[in-house]
Amino acid sequence: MSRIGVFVCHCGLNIAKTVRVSEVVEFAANLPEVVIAEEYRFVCSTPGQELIAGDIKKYNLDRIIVAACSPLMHEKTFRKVAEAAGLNQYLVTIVNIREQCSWVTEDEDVATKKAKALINGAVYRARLLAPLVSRFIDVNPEVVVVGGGIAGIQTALEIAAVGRKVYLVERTPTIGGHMAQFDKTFPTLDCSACILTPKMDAVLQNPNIELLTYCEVAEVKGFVGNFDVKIRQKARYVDHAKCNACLACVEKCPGKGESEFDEGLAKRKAIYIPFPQAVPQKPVIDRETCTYFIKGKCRLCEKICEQKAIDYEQADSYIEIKAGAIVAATGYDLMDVKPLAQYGYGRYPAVYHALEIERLFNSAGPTAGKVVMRDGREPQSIAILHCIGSRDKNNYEYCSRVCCMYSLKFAHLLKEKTHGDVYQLYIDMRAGGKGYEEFYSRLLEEDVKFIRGKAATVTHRTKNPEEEGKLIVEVDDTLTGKFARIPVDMVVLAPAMKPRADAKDMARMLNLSTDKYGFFMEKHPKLAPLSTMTDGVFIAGACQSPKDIPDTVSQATGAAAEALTIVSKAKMELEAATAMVNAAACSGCRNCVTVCPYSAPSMNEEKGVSEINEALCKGCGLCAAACPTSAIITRHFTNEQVMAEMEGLMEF
Amino acid sequence: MDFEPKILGIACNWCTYTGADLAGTTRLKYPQNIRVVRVMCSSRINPSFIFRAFQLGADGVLVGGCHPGDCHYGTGNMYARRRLAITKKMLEFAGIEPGRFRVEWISASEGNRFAEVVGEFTGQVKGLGPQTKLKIKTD
Amino acid sequence: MLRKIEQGRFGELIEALLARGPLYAPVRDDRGVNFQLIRKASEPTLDFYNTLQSPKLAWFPQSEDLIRYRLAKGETKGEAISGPVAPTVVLGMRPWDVKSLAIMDLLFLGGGKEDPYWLEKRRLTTVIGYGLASEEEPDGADFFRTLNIGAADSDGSDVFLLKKDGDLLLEGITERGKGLLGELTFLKEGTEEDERYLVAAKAGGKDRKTRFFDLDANAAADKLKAVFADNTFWEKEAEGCISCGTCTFVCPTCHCFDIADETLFRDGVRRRFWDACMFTDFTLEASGHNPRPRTFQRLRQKICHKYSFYIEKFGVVSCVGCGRCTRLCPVNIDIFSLVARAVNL
Amino acid sequence: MSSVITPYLEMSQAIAEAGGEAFKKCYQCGTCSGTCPWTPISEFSIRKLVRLSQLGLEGIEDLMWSCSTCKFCVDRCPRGVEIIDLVTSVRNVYAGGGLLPQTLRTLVGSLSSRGNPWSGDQEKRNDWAQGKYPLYAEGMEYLFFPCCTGCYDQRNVSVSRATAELLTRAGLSWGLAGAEVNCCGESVKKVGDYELFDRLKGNNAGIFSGLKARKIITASPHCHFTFKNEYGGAYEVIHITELLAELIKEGRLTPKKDASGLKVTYHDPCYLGRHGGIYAAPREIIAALPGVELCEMDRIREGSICCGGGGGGLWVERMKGERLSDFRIEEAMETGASVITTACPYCIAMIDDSIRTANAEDRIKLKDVTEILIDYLEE
Amino acid sequence: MTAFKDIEERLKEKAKDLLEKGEVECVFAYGRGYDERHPRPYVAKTKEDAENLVFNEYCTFNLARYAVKEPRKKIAVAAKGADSRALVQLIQEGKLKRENLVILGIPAAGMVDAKSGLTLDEKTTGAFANPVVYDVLLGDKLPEAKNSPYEVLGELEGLSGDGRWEFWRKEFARCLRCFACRKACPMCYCDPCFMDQSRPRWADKSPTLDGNTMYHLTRFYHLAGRCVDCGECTRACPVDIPLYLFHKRLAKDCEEMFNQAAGMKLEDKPVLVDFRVEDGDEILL
Repeated sequence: MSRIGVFVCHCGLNIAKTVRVSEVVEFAANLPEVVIAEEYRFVCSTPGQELIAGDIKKYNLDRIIVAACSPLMHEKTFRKVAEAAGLNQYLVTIVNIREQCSWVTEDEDVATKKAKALINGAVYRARLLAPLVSRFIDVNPEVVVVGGGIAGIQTALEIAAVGRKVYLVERTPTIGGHMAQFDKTFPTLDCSACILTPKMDAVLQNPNIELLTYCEVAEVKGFVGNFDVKIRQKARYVDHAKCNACLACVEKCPGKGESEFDEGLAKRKAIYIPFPQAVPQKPVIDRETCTYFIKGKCRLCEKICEQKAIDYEQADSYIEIKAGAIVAATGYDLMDVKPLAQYGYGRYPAVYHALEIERLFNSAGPTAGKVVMRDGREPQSIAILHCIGSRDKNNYEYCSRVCCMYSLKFAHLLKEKTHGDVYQLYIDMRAGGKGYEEFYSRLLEEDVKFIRGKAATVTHRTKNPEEEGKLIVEVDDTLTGKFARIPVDMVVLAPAMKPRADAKDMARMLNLSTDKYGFFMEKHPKLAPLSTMTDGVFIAGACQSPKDIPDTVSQATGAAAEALTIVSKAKMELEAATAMVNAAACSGCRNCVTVCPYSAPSMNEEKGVSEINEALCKGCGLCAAACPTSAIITRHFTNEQVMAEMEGLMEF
Repeated sequence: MDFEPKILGIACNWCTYTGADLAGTTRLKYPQNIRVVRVMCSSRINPSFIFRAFQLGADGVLVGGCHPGDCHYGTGNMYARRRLAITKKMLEFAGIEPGRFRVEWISASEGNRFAEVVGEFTGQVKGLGPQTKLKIKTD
Repeated sequence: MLRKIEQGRFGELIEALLARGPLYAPVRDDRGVNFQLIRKASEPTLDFYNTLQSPKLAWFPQSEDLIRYRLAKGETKGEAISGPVAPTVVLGMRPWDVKSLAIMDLLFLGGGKEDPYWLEKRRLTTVIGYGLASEEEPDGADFFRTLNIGAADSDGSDVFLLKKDGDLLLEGITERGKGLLGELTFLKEGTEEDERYLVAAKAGGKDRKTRFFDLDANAAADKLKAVFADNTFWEKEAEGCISCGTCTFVCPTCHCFDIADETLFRDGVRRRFWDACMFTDFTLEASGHNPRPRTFQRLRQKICHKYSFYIEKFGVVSCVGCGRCTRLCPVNIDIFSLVARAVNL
Repeated sequence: MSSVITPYLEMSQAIAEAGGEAFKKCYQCGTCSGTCPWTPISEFSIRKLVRLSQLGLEGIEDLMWSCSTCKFCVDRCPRGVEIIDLVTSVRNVYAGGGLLPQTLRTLVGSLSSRGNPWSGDQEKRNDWAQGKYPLYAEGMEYLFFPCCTGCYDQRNVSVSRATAELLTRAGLSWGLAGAEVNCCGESVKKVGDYELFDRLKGNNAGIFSGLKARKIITASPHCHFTFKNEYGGAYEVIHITELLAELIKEGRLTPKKDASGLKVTYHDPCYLGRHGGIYAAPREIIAALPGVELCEMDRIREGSICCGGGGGGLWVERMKGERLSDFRIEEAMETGASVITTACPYCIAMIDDSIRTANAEDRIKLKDVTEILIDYLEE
Repeated sequence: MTAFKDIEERLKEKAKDLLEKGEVECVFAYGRGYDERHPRPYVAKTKEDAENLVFNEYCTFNLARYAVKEPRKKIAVAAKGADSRALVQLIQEGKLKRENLVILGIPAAGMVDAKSGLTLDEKTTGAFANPVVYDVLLGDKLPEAKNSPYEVLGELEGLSGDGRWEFWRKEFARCLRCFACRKACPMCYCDPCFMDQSRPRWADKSPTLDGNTMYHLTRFYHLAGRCVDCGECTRACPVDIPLYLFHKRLAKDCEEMFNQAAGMKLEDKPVLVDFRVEDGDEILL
């Protein structure tokens, strides 16, 4: 037999106007196990709270029921009152007789009847409530940032700035990401390298940042505050501890490979750093193109290296890191445009994609900044084709957001470097962003030809002498409604930005959900754009959706703040109303393990029963309803509690 | 006097229960036959709760959750949707008027929708008369 | 005292019995024949071999209310339910089923404690036994002869019923039975010839063929005790047993029950209802410990209870060879051959 | 069209209801018109048609009959607009309004009165067979359905004969559809006369189920498309090229005669390729011909250019230089091939016409795949 | 169709072989009962035991029900069509490991329920002729039943709601609570079953009609998307409640709503612990 106290609030007239409070109190007083029922004008007021606290002691109550406003308003208030009076806060039940009773009807009888029923339900349920204590866990103060592009760099620097340790994990030999490949950045046209490389160095110099290049996340275990991240350090065959970055090896190396950084437009050595300003400045050996690894002899680099840093025997190794939070900034891939035969990429050498052209512009690029084509000619006419694969049901339905602007940038640079004619073939010009529209009008004045229509075909089939030796872009100029054939020397495609090819694997490791394309899902599109369904894991940059540098950087900064809100606390409180398994009743059907979005339940194979990691549990109850034997007990919402409340609600 | 049905509501904490509160704060009026049980997520609802509610004499049961995709727990309501769909089919095949059971996705901002649905559903259940089939016979 | 009536006028007999009070008799529905409380004279039938379920439900219903209570403020008030039992007639019980009543009496009345619910019904109920006519063949699953029960034994009945050509013979066995027949004035006197026929039929009943082995109760009791610990034997025998309650629920001599309170809102009843030693939770203790966790242990318990422990306690086998458990076992476990194997091990 | 426009939404509603509602998705990027083979050579703009339908405006009714429903634009459309549905529904609306062009009236007239588009007598339908081949009877494996064009159009009759011959030589159990069948109705549906289509379909479908047909061989990709996608009967629909390729694989037909380096090109019929997804089978057949070299044109397979015969185009009179087939034979001759093959009666009719009007008979020959196969079947 | 006698021979052979080679600890199959018409589930542990195996049209038992009790042992199981689906479903649910199972597939048609004399087919249950997964096939594959197993529902579905309620109320009223249905069911492996629990008490402990109704409805739900239509529950029922009708209906609903049938593919997930965003809200109407 429990000892229940019921407190009914008038809330001034908000409740009392339609609910006959005294009648309700009398009703409550006559219910079994109710020791005392009281009413008060404002139970949430200080005297109201004192009334409750007093009664708890006076009548030595072990349950209290407050019939007032919605629990979403004052549940916390009354829980504090109970705790203060020595009663566990989970033994408080709030009955919502305002929002869902007195405010939604004018009929006194109806309101009073409903108030009684609701209180009766609460009494049924209160009997079965159990005290709960919330537990605290230690939080690991360090953060792992995955991806060394501008997003990852920014996040790492921000976190390091407040003195927290950051691990920056990058899978290529250098940080910098796509931004390092760009020549200029729109709309300001300042040099990408000039603004990026200082940040890259800052990363290198910062004692709080441990830079892990040529590394991949291999496994993530644990939960918010306590992640165990396993990192695979790919074999570099160069001992970076010894290497002094003289790069003599690179000079001597006979091996030749295609430069990933230059999008295959230039060669690189087998032992290489991706580009001059790479961070770190220390080289790696690419097995595929290394003469020694292919033929079994050479070892020139080894001979040349005074530091004896070359180590052909090196193998992949693993690093175990503990962290309180993780930020995923894994970026994007450019869509492969070969399959879109109508644009002739791969078939016609004069067709380029966006990243290739970026490299052509770059003074450190394969052509030392001159815009010359694969055949060595300088193009006198160039067509830039928008929306290649973007806004396209057959490929990617979304708009890649940056293409319009970088196409304008290309147009400007091409004008500057070639004085040729430049055509923009677009569907809609999207220039939303600070200074973007201005940039657009500037380009209009630069005499770029804008053709509103999506290029249909790029062909070599000429119709007349003028077209000889050119590529013909066929398009419906939708503004004149005329079919246009545009003879050009060079075609530049603006392909869709798509999720990383292995985004799904990363998502699986971090227990993130992805949208239908493979971009990481944010917890809420508006109110929690950087958080994810997994507490302690945040996302920034193009891994969430296509975005430009300004948006990426601001997201990165935000993600840093999000991560800090977690690791800046020494301990964190865990949800108390979590689920637990009554092993005696578990039949080992695995339903809970299968359905839980937080992987809180797991199977204890040798006992044949499931177990719940309460640190991961959010208390939603999904598993409890999936459990055929009610072995799972969702604290504070147990089957008995819910059904008892139902019984009380249905009695009168 | 004419028949006043007992309706049990089961609402998820994050969307529908909050939506119901909003209906109150905006002082919308709707029939008071409904009595709402608050659970954290529509996925907490075990179909046996629904059967039980009818055994306890509910004339109608209304379940409310977040719109698919907006679940506070990500995918809870996706599972709930399947479970409750089956529940509906079961009631229908057992011969209990399917009109007595309804699932609605009502967000925290849809106070008016809540009032609307409850009004509509209450009317519908009234039309069906007292639920005697599953109700436990006491005597 | 012997009376008779044309089979064609069976309805009149039922009318008359109905007029005197509650009547249980075999009724055929789409799934077979079972004892039911009769509402219309047209319902009962005598054209059946045996009922699917045993008639024990007339004395020991599957569910019986004991106490009604209300959880009120303060203490809980309850009142015992002892509904008055009207004088009742059960018509059409086969001899082996009639025998089961005596076996059950030993437990409910003879165990030193009397069960008021059983006692009351036994006191007020008239049993009309129904012999197996010579032209009717026993079912292949039956083995009542092994338990030395005749197909036309009348002992245990108050009135004994037997088909003869177009007639039904009714013999008054007990005083109560004779009294009843006396009041049924529309019955005709039985003739000498009927008399002789009846005697012959009873004697013939002893020679009817069912599955048989020579069963010495006490020897069997000891033998089973000896075999008790032979797990391999019992495991093999229990192979396929799904430990459902079918065999016990259809058995005329199984008598285990459970008691539970059923509360709705704040009103409740305390009931007793059939339980089965084959259920996994039959011996489950509050601590969570279960002394009979394995299927074979439960099957062993059932067999030994009937063919060993009961004999020890009351001197008789707690089985009448009606074959119901064998006929209805979902996995065709057969108590007869099981016991035979055990005894001849 | 006056220079001031007011959207006429009832009209766009009507088009939507006729099945063209897909136009709502269009964002006017011009991919369709940029892809459409008609755009470079005529005033017709499929994009404009979509635009006008969106606003329910007139101004293109005379041009829209150009569309030969070749599906090129549909495959490329980034919005997944079912442009062909739109075209047919617009036509349906206009045809309903009695705006059917004269040439197409004869087509529709002949179809409704004689059940075929060539004004041929119903009972003469199977005359081409000269009584050599059995009629289909229950129990036979294949029912052969030669397109009306294959029955009445002189050039195509020889194709039908070649086909029938091949089926016989392969020793298949097959029979002809009786003379009571009629046109599959594909063209008339695309012309917008749904009612007449349903009539034709009803008659054929009735006959097929009456015959308990299990496998239907079609000579025309248009019949193939229609039986497969519009009839939905309980029978398998096979295009002749699929069957022949299979027979060659199984060795039931083996081309032996050496073509000694004959250069052949192949034109993908839109309804066999883009509509039917069949690109490999005809090429496999050609590849099986000893000494034949397949010289592909520039625009093939998914990117093939239409002959102009689809969507009623076969019955529309066009000036020289406005016939797609004219361009197609030029492209064919550029490959250096001396024979252009294809596998569709409409393409045959169109290309044959172009070759003759261009007096190119001596430079390039036209053969149906069945014809060339039979040519080199035996020594 | 391979004669039952031949299947019996091959069954013995294979069982002997497996036990001899020690590839399995035991073989779950059928043995002789108290007469021809009443075979029994039988576990052969030695090659001598294998001699006692039988197979005839009365061997209806779904042995998956026993296999699931031996999750760790390496065992062989004789499985007809529906039985194999049960095994697949149990593997999906992680109760059995494929690698621990040697499935002796038995294509069988014309099996007979000795009690009712009814043949197992589309009109009753276990119409599924061929095992979906097996290691050896003990007979030639058979043509699958051509009629939908759901046609039998027509009559009941034709009734009004009240009619159906009357029907089920009558049936549930017969229920003895012997629990043979759940005990015979290969999918009812829960121990304890929700019915054996007192906290919460999902249904009256005593055999009331309301309690029976709650028991059966809840059990039907627990089997939704999992029932393989083997019919054991219905055959086991001593009072012949046609439980299979409700199970079939839910199977049909699952196929229509989630287009997945129970126990057909090893890689499937049980439909009620799975979802698709595209499920759509129509299914709730």
